[in-house]
Amino acid sequence: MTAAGRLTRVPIDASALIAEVSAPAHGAIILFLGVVREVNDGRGVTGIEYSAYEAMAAAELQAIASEAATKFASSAVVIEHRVGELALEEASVGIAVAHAHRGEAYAVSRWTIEELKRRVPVWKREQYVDGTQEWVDPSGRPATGMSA
Amino acid sequence: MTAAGRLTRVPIDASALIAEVSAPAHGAIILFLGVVREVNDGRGVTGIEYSAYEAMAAAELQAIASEAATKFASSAVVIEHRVGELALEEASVGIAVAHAHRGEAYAVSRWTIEELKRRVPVWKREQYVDGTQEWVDPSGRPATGMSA
Amino acid sequence: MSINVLLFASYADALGAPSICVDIPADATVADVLAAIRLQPGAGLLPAKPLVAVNQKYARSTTSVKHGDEVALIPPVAGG
Amino acid sequence: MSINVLLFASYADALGAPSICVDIPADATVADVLAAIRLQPGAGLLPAKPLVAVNQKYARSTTSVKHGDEVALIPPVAGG
Repeated sequence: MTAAGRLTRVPIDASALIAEVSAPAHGAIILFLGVVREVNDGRGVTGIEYSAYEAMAAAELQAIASEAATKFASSAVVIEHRVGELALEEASVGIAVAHAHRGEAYAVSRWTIEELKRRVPVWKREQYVDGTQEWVDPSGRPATGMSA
Repeated sequence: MTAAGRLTRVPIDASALIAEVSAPAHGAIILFLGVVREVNDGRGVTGIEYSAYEAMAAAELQAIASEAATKFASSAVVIEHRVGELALEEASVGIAVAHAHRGEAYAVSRWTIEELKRRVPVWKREQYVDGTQEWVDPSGRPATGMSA
Repeated sequence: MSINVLLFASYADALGAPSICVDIPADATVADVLAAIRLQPGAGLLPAKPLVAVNQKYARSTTSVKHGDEVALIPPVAGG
Repeated sequence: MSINVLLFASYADALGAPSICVDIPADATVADVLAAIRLQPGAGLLPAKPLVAVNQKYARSTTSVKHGDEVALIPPVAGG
């Protein structure tokens, strides 16, 4: 069964991810894309730099894909997370899942993105319209009190 | 706000649907594809013919997209349903949704496919490996007792 | 008056045509249309209460049907 | 023994480098590594209990750290 997770430096190709999970046994395919949006916490964003502990992030992405494909039997899961400088509307993460039935496909997709956000060592530094930039801490605490 | 629903006779273009809902305000995009699979209710399927009450189906698809975009404020929704002869692994329906946040995007996507299955006048005739074909009634009752 | 009723999928197969013309009273309802269809050859294969759309919207048995309305029988839908 | 500790994102900014070398006892644990890092300039900007990975797996403060292990401080993750 297809289960792959990896980092990429090039734009995420939605069609390629879909093709990778497609198989005659699957009746539903779901592609999730996380994309850079123009506002976060009320501040105007012009772009985001994603960086990662690359070896560990790649291993965690692969582990999550494998766990998802096991947890939801007979599903196919491919995860790609991009690193580098991203512009507005570019995808930072793409998750393609396929399953015989749509209920399971939605469940796999949702579980995978939540797990990714919980444990994959990737960080983002947002660039704001006022020219400043800041590492984002999703927990809501300032990452270190630093604003570079 | 983007809200479109339509029938198509040509293969569904996943990338085009994604591009259609993409906008700087959205942080999450979800594409759902319903695809022809090789087995249904234990019978080997070789292909499916989709037909529709075309004018009403197009109107219902547009209505569902508009309702979804209203129900889940500030979401973008594009639905395409294909009619004609489909082979295994081809998509019969594509639903692209975008929202600022992923929780809402998943909710919109799921609501839209369930609503489509409930009310859009589209029918499918499955072709089986034994050469027979049959109209499918998802309610589980034989459609008319006929098997053509 | 006579009215044309659109048929699809298994219902078109059952009645052997993509539409049939039936006679109904001038102040008719969906129930009258269904009663007229029951008289057609092959109608025995239809369920007891098939869904009906009038002017491309789902209708009730009490919905009125006027001259020029677009009436359709809707088999159990199977989209997606 | 001395061990190299990988730093990322805001933590690399705080300590001014993508990695630092610290001295720890031979039978050390993650807690010893953190104590040694506390002595570094800029370490005051780190949270009280930063996450640590040993050999690319999340570790506890009691996880042992041997010569040759790959140790990293993990800022709050923000992928997706």
